[in-house]
Amino acid sequence: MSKPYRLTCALFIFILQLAPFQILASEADSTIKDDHSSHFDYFLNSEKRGERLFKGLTRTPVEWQSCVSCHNINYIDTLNWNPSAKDIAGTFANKSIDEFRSVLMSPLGKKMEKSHKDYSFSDEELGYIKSYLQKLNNSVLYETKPKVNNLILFFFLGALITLALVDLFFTKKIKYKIIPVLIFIFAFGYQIQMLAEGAMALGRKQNYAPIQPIKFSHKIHATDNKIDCRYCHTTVDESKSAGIPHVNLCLNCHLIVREGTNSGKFEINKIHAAIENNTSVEWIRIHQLPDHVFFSHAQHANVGKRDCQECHGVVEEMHVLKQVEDLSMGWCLDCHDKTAVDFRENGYYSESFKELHEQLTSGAIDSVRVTDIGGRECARCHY
Amino acid sequence: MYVSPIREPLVTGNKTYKKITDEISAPIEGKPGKAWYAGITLTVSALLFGLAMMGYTIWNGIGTWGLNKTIGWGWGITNFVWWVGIGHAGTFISAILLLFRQKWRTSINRSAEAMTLFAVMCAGLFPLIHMGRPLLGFFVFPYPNTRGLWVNFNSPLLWDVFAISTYFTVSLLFWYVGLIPDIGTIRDRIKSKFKKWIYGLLSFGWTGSAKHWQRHESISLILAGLAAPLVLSVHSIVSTDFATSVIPGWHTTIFPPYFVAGAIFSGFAMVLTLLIITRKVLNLENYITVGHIESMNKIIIATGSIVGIAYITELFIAWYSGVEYEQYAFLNRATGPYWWAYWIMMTCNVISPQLLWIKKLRRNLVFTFILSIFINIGMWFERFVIIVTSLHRDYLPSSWSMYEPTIVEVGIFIGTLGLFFTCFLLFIRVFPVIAIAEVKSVLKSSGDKKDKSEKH
Amino acid sequence: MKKYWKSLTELKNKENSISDQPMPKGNLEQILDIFDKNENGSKSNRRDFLKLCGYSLAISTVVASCENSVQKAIPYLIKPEEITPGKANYYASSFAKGSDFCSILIKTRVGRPIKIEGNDLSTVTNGGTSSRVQASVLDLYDTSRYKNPLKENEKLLWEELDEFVRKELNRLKNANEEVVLLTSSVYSPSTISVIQKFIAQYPNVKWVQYDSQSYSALIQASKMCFGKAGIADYRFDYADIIVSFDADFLGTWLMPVEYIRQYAKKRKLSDGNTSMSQHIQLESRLSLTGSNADKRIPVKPSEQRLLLAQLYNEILKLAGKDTYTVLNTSGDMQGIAKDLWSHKGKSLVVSGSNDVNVQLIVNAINYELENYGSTLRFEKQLQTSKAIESDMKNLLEDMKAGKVKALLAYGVNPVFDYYKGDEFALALKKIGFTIALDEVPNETTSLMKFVAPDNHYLESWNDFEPKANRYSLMQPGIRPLFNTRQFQSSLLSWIGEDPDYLKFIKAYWEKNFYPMQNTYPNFVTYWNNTLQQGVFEPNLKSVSDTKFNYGGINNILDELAKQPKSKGIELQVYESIAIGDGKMANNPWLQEMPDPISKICWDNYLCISPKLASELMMETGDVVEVNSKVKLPVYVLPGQAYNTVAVAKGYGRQVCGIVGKNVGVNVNSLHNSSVDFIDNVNLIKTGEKYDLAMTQTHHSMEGRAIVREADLEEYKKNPAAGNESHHAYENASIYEKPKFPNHHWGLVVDLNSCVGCGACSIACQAENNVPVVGKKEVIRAHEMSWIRIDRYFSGDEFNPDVSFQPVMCQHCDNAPCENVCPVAATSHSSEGLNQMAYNRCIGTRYCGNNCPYKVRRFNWFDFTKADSIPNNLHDVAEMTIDLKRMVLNPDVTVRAKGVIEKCSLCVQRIQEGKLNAKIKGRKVKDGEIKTACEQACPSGAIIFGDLNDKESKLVKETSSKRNYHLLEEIHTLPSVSYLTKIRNKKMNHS
Amino acid sequence: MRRYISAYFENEENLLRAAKDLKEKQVSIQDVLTPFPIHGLDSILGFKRSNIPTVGFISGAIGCILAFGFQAWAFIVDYPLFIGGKPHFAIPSFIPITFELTVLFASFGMVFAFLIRSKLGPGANNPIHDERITDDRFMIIIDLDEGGNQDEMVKEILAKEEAQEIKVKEIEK
Repeated sequence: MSKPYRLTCALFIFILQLAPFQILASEADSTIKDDHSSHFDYFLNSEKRGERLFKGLTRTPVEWQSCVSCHNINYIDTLNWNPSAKDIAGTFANKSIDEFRSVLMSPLGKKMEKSHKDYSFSDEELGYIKSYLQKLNNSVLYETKPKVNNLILFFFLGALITLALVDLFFTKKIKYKIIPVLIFIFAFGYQIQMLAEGAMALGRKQNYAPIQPIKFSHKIHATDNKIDCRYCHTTVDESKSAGIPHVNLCLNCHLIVREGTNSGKFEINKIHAAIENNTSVEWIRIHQLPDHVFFSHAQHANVGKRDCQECHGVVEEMHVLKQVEDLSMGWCLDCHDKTAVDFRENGYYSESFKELHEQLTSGAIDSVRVTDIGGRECARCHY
Repeated sequence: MYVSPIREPLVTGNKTYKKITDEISAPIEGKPGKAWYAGITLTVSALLFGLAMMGYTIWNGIGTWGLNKTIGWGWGITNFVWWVGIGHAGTFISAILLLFRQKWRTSINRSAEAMTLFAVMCAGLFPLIHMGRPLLGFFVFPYPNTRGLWVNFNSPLLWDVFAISTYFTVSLLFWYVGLIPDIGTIRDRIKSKFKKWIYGLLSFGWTGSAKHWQRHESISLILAGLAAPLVLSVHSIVSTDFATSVIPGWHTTIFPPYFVAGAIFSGFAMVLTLLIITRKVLNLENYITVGHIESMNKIIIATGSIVGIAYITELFIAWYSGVEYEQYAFLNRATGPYWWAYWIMMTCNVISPQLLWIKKLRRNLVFTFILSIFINIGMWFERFVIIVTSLHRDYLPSSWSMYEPTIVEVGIFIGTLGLFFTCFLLFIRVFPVIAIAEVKSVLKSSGDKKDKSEKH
Repeated sequence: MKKYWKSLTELKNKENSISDQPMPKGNLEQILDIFDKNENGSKSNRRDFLKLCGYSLAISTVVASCENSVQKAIPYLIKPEEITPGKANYYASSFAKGSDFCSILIKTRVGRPIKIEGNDLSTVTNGGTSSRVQASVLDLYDTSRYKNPLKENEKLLWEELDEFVRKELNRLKNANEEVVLLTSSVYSPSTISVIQKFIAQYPNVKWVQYDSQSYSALIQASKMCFGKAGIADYRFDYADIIVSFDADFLGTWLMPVEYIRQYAKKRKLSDGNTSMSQHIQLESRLSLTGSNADKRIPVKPSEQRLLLAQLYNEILKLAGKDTYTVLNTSGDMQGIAKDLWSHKGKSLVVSGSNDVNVQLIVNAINYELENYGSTLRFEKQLQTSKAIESDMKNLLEDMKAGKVKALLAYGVNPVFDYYKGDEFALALKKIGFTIALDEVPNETTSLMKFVAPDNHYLESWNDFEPKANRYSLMQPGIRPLFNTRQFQSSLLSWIGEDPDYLKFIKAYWEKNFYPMQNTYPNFVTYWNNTLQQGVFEPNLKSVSDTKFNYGGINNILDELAKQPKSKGIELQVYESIAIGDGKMANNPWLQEMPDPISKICWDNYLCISPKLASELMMETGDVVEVNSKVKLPVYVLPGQAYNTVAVAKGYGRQVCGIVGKNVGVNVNSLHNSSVDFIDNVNLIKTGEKYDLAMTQTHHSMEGRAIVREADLEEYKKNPAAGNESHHAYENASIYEKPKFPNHHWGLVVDLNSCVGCGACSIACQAENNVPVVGKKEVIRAHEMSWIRIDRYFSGDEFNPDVSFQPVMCQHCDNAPCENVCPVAATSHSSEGLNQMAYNRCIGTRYCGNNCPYKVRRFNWFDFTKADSIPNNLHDVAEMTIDLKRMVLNPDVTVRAKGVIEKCSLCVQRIQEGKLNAKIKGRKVKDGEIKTACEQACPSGAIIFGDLNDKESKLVKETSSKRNYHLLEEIHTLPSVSYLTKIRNKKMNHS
Repeated sequence: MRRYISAYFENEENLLRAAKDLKEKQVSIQDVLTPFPIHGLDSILGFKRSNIPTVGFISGAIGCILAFGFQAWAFIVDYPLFIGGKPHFAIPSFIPITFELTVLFASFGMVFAFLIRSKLGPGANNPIHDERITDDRFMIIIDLDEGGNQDEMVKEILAKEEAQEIKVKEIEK
């Protein structure tokens, strides 16, 4: 696709997405204007009013951006550095209106300062917003809709198969038999493929990139600030788990670095809050092997000298961490088949595997792969 | 056409082609009697009970069976081997007797083959439900998967999977190919439009064209040629479940022939059990004559004697081998806690068939029926003796143990009996129990009308 | 299962969270839970979700591409320095429960203790453990533990309780009323100091020590003979000949862990060494010790005194001293006397009797044999039993008389285990102020008004002096799970001192023990090093004065001679190996551990001799009424002396958690005095039948060469004696022998060292997450143990030879099980291991059938809650609730219903050992990797190693002529081998 | 325009004789429909031997090679496992499955070949000339030449052999 063409497309989609908002907004405006008396508001409870305020559906000066334009309510795929509505709701759940106001009106970070400029809300309005946020806090946000598309497709293919078969044997409307046969073969084959893919994906989380409680970006830490992986994942060389850094470790830097370039103070404050309130940070686990698989980081990162990226992808390029590989057994074995064992450096191998070592030194073989020393055997990982 | 002057007629009662068609199709066209309804009620309730017990097993675990750390297989595998054995008669009759040009097979091969299929269905259930994780039973198929794993081609149990499924498929093909002309017959006779449509569909558009018949004959013969070694292979492979192991009493090279003979033995017994009733109830005495029964009885003596010799050979070899474990295993069979099972087996399988040397008994329907039941029981106990009494006292006396079935295991067995008879009862209502076309083709040569036609 | 990120905060919060721990939920709830937002993955996990998916695999895969439930990963807020998630930490500590003592290491993973290992540095227990020690870690997670201080079963705060107790104690002090502190034997120096302080504060307190198994005769006899109260230090490793009169020193008598080590050491036959001790046992019941004896003479309990007197007489005769002609000596005793005399100074006579007169004779015999100073020593007197029986008798009298106004009880359960328990219970009710300081409810504490719950020992600080000058520290492996406080802290706070017991111990050690050494320059380094090592063993003070000065032997012998021979049936009440006095009855591992001799678990039973059984027309499983008091099932025990019966105590607990409650029958009421046996017992057959849970029902080897044995004389002539058939089957296969060029892991079991105690089986259960199945399933032969100890009787039914053989997966190189698995779930590794992939197993049990050793175990039911189907849990011992799941080893998969499992040769330890070697870039050192069974074994009978490492201890053992493989004639080529058992049967005098 | 003559016999002997006579007279027999296979008919009609055995052999051979090759590949190349001390290339172990799959493939090959060549199958819609063909009638259908020269001769032969319902049908091409 050519670049201009893509741009046009993006613009078109953007407008399409904005459209419902604009329609809604204009409607809302007109309602307010037509019905100036407060009896309409009377029917709205405070949560509803808060919602309208938050979404900018009520009279707000045009120059103000509505809250929702930065603090998203719905799940979005891209990274939004600003705290989401739910985040804010959680933070201010037990705070008073005054505190809420002070934060809202007297911005802390640079970015916030820019956008919150000239905001003025009455206490009443702030109360509404707060009660709306309260509601958000209590409700489960980001409801993931079941992916019905697959199911519809599956049933559609089923219907096609039925029709093809019925015609093939009974109705015989189609003159060329090859057509229903082809339809059958294609549809049935596709169904099988869907099932197979679905079955293989069971328990796998390839491309899983959940929203984390703190908007932690590996890109900023590892690439921009050039922090080594092992600075935080301290136990990778000695233990089976690489270790998710304990919260206190974050403070090594964030005692000083109080404000981020992208997210301002909000995200970093969560670390301080966790330490102060003695609450844990509940990260969402991404890379996870089933219980019957034993995987040791020490074996792979320390002994095997594998780079983190070989399994985890280019983490240092990720704002939102994502599982890159499917972590299936076949994937493990592929690597075991290819990877050479470090016979020259590590005394364990050269002393324990004498025969192979001799062959290697005599040049009979050029490398010993993991498979050659039992890397495909069950009890290496399953016990 | 050469007609043996001393052979008795295979079809009696001066039949014409028309009469044959009418009489054999009668059960399909008429309304079932009360006996049939009573029968199917009984068998379906047995089946439902069995299904409930299977569900209970899968839900709660194999612990609901009477097995234990020492005895990993009990009734389940006993029933499996028993049913597979029974499933041997049908294809044996159709295939091997076809190859040997035994014309008397024509009256009994259809129902025997049907019985084979039902028995193999019953048998196939057991390996599945005896698994600890039947939901993962598909692991036994070598399908490509993301784990990169295949199955273990060294395992007799895997050979079983292939053998039983191949056997079932080939038997089904063989049976159905034979059925096509007869379904054509039914299609052309049936009045109800809907049924006509169904039978039309099932008859695959059979017309009776000479070219079709030629191909049909050819394929029947070659399928028979393939099925004959298949029949022998299936029970041989089942026997390797035991023969390739190290357990005394299992670890025996005699097993393959011994199992095959036993299988045909028990299969014929089951055919007799079914047909003696069927011929009576469906008025088919002229097609399944006493002569047929006698012929089958002769096979029973032959195979029964082979089985008997195998039993005695086993004992001899156990003694002659000088292996103390082997010697003990056989001593334990005959005199240990399960002595009664051994002696039931001996009585039913070795002693009772020898009575068939007497012609009068061989031709006596009541005796044959009772004997066939005896043999069925005896053959069940043969497998029980092999499996349970070998396992319960093997190498280390510290692990010796006893086995008692629970109601769950018994219920599953009853369930498979229910399945088997339900299928058979449905079969006799739906398809001709005797191969119409084949009987017609032997009518001239082996019917008792032969003198007349020769004069003609 | 694997919960890596259990945060410390969570552990801190355990007090609250565990107390309102939900009970196992119903099934509907379980299903619903799966769809809940998953917190900490505790109730259900992603796997559960997948299980549900399995049902409608086709549809669900398509519908949602199976949305995985969210798993949290919660890091520490502030990570403790020493904890590395995913790696185990070991803390040196001590196990002490009543008189049971062991120096141990606590293995913890992310702060939770999961396993106990022996402490090699202790010269007392030498790294050995017992089954009870191994199982004790499970008691930490016992649901029945006290979770709060209680006042008449109402929860109250510690401050309130302390306030109340102080007030009450002061009131009684002012009124000068008697207050009794009743404890089990206390051999902790700091605790003694605390108690002394407590008594100093409240002088009206009287301290009484009470042990359920009393050794007061030993203590008193020692005092009477040598003026030294206490129990001598027995040295079985110095004795060439051991004569034991009913002392089950390998099973339950005093310090079995220590004695097994000594005993096995003396009997170890390495190729160079051809001498071993001879052990003669005279007893009525076939005990574990008796079953290991070279010669065993079944005698009635009542006859033992007389026999001892005869022996004494004979020895005096040999010593050329005055003899007592009144005694007609049997031939046996004459022979034994000669043997003893010929090994003067290197012999040992012990008696298990609690009769002072008997122990006096024993002391006299040993003195005549000049054993004091060699096999019997006073430098390191055993201190684990201190209670004097009469103290308890007096206390009961005082209580009945109403003299005692308050009772503080710690670590004792007299209502259950005292023979006058009923009277004690009645008297207890009279006392106005009673306070229990135990960790779990029992029959006694349930009658007490207050409960000040003690910590579990894995949560406590303490120190011990099990033997004089041999100190061992106890340190916690976890913070208290519940709102409990150590006994010592309670006492300290009641005298108004700082309740920090650790501080107290440190101060005590600084004052008393620190000066005893000069290795460490200051107390801090001394303390830290000692704490790390767990033990402190300063130089001994020699005790030279061992003069025998008791003159009353004459009178005793006269008295004995006068006693008429008893005619009736005699009953002996003994402690069982697993359950002991019943304090650990709520431990399902111990309940399911089969008795080494009878192979019965989950019950006590009446052992009866075969001859008596046939006379009374009884067989195993018949229920009899004993003295019209209790009904017991009968077990016909070969080797039980004629006209005697025996029954284990410790069973029939009434106030106990759900595991131990009503298991077996309490037989303490059969006693009418505290003597060793009960005479003229009346047995009435009731006609009822009872199913005993036996793990082995056939007792003969049927003449097969399973346990190969030889006599020492034969062995001396031919080291391969009894093992002649070995190597006859070298090249029996059509295939080449498999080669293992790298590692070839193997195990050897020295049948001559193994005493059959069963510690290995519990260690295995703890290490490998082996499920508990319950009594009903054991009866159905569904037990899951990966290592079992086969016990065979041979020879005479009335006095059989006993052989023990631990059998685990033999890791055959030609494994029959591997061939038959249709899905290749079990295959061989290039390191010689027989691998079992649980997640591939479909459960055909074919491998189990085809295993000639029958070591494969099938998960008959959903024992572990790892199954895919809801509502079918089969958990009799609450082993699947979250609290008890904390004991699971995260390195070992919890197996689901319907899969086969078996010994993996602790492959998780092998892998860990290899990884450590790889990280360090060197070979795996011999002895670096130890299997759980090897590590637990007090006798060192099991040795693991690399068969390719020619220098290893394993290869040295297996190259012995005694080495053989089990069932080697079927050419399975096991990696596990056995060394023949050698018996030292030949009596020197004959 | 094609012309047929159809008739049926009640006896296979008559049919055989009639067919033989007709063939000798160079009359083209379109088809013979019988209730059961009649021996000797195919040689009279001049049918070649069926190719079904060849199909069976080929498909069986494919099954055999596939099965053996797959087992050997899986055990030697793709995922070699040490099982029971046996070599990876354990020929005896591969025989049962190889045999079973040979039979399975051969059977399927033949049955499919039979159905396809004979145009039989579920829903196949072949004309049924007489409902009693599958009962007791032996029908013969004879191609007549366009000129009608053979009509009489054919009818005569048929009549001689007691044929019944001799009908002439004309079908547009």
